[in-house]
Amino acid sequence: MALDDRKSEFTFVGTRPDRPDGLDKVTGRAKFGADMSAPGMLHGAILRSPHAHARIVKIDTSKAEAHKDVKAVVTRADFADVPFKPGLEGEFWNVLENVMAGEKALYDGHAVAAVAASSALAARDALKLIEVEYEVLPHVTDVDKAMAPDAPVIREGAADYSVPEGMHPNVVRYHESGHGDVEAGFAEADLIIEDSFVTEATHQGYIEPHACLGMLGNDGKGELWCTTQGHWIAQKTCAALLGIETSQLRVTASEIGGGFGGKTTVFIEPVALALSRKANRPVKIVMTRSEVFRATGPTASASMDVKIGMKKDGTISAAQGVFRLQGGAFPGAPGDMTAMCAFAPYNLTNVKQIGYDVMSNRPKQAAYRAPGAPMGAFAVESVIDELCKKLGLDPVDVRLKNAAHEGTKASYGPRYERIGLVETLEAAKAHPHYTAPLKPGQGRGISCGFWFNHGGETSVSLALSEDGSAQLMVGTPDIGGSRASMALMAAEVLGIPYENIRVTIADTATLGYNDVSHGSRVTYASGLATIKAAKHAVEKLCERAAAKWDIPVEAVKWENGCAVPSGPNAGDFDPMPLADITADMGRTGGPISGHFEATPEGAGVSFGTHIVDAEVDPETGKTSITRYTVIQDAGKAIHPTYVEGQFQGGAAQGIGWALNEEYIYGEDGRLQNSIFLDYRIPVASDLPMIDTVIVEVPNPGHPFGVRGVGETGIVPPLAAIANAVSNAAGVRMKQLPMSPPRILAALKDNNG
Amino acid sequence: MNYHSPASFAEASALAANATGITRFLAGGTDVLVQLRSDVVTPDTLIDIKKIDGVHDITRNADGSWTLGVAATGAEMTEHADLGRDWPGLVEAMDLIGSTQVQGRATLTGNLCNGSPAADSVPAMIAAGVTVTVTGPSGDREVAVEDVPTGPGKTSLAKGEVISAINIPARGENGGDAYLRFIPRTEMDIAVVGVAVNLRLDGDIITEARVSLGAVAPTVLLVEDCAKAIIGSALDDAALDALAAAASAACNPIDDKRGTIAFRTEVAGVLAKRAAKIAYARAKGEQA
Amino acid sequence: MVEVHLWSGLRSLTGGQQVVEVEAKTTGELLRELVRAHPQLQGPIDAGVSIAIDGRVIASGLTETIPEGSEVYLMQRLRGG
Amino acid sequence: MSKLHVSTTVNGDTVEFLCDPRETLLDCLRDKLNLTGAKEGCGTGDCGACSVTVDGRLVCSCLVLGVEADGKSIETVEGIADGDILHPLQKKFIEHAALQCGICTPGILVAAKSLLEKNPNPTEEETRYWLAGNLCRCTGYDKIIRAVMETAEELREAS
Repeated sequence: MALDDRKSEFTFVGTRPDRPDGLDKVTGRAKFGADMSAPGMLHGAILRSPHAHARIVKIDTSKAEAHKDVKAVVTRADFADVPFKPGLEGEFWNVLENVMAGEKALYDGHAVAAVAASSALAARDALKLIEVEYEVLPHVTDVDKAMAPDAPVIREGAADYSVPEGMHPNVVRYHESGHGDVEAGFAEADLIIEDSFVTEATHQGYIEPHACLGMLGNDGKGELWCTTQGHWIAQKTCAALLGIETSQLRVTASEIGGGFGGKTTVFIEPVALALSRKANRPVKIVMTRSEVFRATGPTASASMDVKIGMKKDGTISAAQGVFRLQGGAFPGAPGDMTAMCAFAPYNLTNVKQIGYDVMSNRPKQAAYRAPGAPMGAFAVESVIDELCKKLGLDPVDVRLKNAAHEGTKASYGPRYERIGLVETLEAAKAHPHYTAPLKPGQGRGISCGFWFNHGGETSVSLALSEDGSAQLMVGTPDIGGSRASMALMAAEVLGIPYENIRVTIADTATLGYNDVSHGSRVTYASGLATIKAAKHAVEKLCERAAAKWDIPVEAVKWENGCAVPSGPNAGDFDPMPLADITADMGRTGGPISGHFEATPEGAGVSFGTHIVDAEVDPETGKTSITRYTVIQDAGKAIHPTYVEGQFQGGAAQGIGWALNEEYIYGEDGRLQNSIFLDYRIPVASDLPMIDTVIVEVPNPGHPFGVRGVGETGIVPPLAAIANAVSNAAGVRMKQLPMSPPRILAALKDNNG
Repeated sequence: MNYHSPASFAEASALAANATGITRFLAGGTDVLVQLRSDVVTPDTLIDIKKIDGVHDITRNADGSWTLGVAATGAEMTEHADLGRDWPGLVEAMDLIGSTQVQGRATLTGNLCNGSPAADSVPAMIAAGVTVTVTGPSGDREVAVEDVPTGPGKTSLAKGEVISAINIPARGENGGDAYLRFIPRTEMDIAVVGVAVNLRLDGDIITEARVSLGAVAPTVLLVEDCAKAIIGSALDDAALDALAAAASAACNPIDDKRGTIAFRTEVAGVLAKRAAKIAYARAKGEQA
Repeated sequence: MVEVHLWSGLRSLTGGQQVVEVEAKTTGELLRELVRAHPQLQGPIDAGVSIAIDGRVIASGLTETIPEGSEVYLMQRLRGG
Repeated sequence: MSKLHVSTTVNGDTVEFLCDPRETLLDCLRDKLNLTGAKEGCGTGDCGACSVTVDGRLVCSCLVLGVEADGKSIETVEGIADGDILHPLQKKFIEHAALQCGICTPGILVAAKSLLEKNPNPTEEETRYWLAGNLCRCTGYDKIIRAVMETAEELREAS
């Protein structure tokens, strides 16, 4: 679309006002998923498979149904018949199968039945009355084992067209891309390093468990309140899974207690609606933490081989990688994304990448912040670090030498528009952190990271009130302060104070379709639509002013919140403030609103560079992170404080992934650490302050230059920390998490 | 589930003796409630002992020994300056359990009765020579802490028996204790290895020592060989190496989600040395 | 004519071709012509594709113009967290 | 078993409710008293989102039974502000963007208030360890710790 309205001088954008929902959130007033209730409400609970892989022979619900407090019991038979298709073409089937098991339980924690009862305790007790007969089947949870010839088959026919012949049926999607001639490139190299890397699955770890309140009548009309990153996808999916019309289900997004990609699909929402339809009463379901870990979105685990050739001067002559990702018992592991992102920071003549999407007996993976990218960066940036060390080269200089820039042919195909990788590397080199002395036992690591960012379907409306204030309706749930950014952008265009704009996350009945709050798209896409909607309102404001002054509309322009004559020839009129125009708008032509809807194209890719210092206790293998600096290109920071917050949060999650977080499965295929005690996310005392540097290389695809910032921040940490730990410990760590037992074992192996 | 809040230990004991099914006593509840809510253990009878007089008291007796009420929380222990001066290792061990919030509820008694081999306060209590008073249908008896746990989740307490007091010996002269544990994070984890050392000096020479290891066997261990390795020494490098070797040799751990056999065995020795140095410095009256 | 670079995984659906030439002036035409030339591409296109025109990623628009001589890549639809 | 009658004080108000002995104080606050400020993030005392004080002592309300609240005085996030006047911590959290999604915020505010009442001059390390039982997944804690430390400084200067 034309971006004739580009702007680089700002009044409101770039300031740091209080967020509009701040008061609600510090007083306990904000309503999150589990905070809603309804008259006559029942409580739902879900029975889950204790087996990693089992045929469901029989489910006897009669005792539960007979219980006086139980009002409904549902199994798969209570959902719509959704057609099965291979790969991601059959995503509705995949989601349904995940929401409620069909013929087989596919992982420990897979839902097999659900009850609605008059209290939460009664619902939980009633689950114990449901008798399920299982025929236990062989299972597999490891990605390499799941690809082996003797692996149990999760589901025949799940592979799509992309998978080469002869592969195990658990390999369901295949990706290959690149350019040049890697063999020729390796022949030019002075040093080639080829190594294998492993990352374990981690969970998004949002503190708010999934929760919803659903009501569905026999007339096919429904209401759903839920914590979600995207209520339109919830609406569409629930409607498909229940066999009702999409528009008849109104979905309202609650305040959301963290998502990070994990709340981009549905789990309990269709179940609550199915129970409600059967009981004819509202049903609330709130997951326990253990259910969250066992049955919602972890990220994929990965096994990777990377080979890079470098010349003595640091030029990368060739790079190739094979990335095998396991995403649970369904297609969707982002092996393609891992492959495409892995080498994306570099200007390479010869590059080749292969990605596999592999099924295993684990929960269906969900997106997690730049899905797929962190794993590949870990492998690639570790190898680059090792090459730098062996060739005696500075790791920032080598990255600068090879860095992608405008016009570079990306490893995944197209050429880059204006990008800011070089600027982040230069900022890293200039940052005092990079040259600060290290204490004995400490090591420093750096890494670059890349993420695509996303546009997505977006619809925004803005309505002016007679007193000159504005209400802005956006469709992307606010996960990290986006209402503040939207209000700032609207204020910038309208020229009225930030505080005079009320931003609401509209429900599915009041706006057109909006894609999920994911892909770092909210500030970019909803922001772009907000700007356009505000411009739309400004056009109408100018029309009214022109009519009042009786001059052509072309002779009116908008400046600092006022209509003004566009030049001396237009006439001599005092500026007419917005509130003067809206005051009598009912009498001068009717309400003034602005609207914009589109799928904005031009999200603009994003790069970051992280510097981290780690200290390793050589006697116990325990690591502490002593200093951390995030440098990332934000294009234009609308509310810099929240941009910093995204950088810091991404780094913290990366620290958890690198050091301690992992899904641990037993021989029996059961998840062993489904509570926060043993799934170890970083606590306050684990972390240092996290310094940030916001680089601003404007995105040509946004009127204010915005690039998404939410996801890129988790791409560099795994490798940056691995490089720091490896430098501190004197031994290359190739498996995440780098837990103390792994580090101590590596130290022992290294010493003797 | 039936909930009771008796006014005396005799009443508590009688309730437990006459109860059918599963009985649990509720002190801080930081383990009992977790098990209840996750359906691991749903007691038929829950006996809340916090309404019994004196259960929060921390008392220094005339002979310098201490008596703690069974509901004295970790936070109350940490806030008690004199207790911390006498038994810093024991107080620190208790303080390591869980968050600030958990400290507001968790008790030594609960940590002991939960029967976890990884309980942080238990090695420290054993090293310190702590005993518990047990009230039962036939009256009171005094039991050494090391004799209470019999296996993971199991204790030697009989039906109807309830711990009614914690007895900590007098610190005495030239003594010091310390507890260290290994966890992957800085807080909020269960010990992968725990080591408590309590010793007494005559000049520079260790004359008495008790060393206890947690999370390296089905129950918390009191390791004679560790004590022997340092008694008679001034904690020189040879004694420390012998201590580490004895600690590692005593380990009989498992591989689990929290650590490997090799890791636990190795780190038990490392922590034993570090804890012994702290206890030694404390016994000498130095800051540690 | 527009040269459309496909990702390698699609070769099995285009008789081994990784670059396909089609007559198209807009993104919509391009997708239509791709399917006309290689009907098996319908599946992957339905599953979601983006089109990169000289580096700008078009996720959905059917009316984006494709300037003469531009570099065009078909890419799998991006997903985010 | 029939329900038990509990009489207690919450944020200064005398309240009564009936509860099953298995229900936690958190369940009772949220479901019976409609005080949904305290959140259940884990139910095992590992996340701190349900933090409240009982007789002035900071606890996880998911690890306290509703019946144990009988005769006690409970303070929740809803009681931190003095009417429409925000507590300095609340103001500072908004100003510093010490919250992103806001789900951990009620628990962190209750815990931080408890810290400052006990220790008006905490070091960064003391603040981090005091709040170690309050998980935040969004912020990396940086802005939270800064907000608490700065509030402490302001309160010291004001007193």
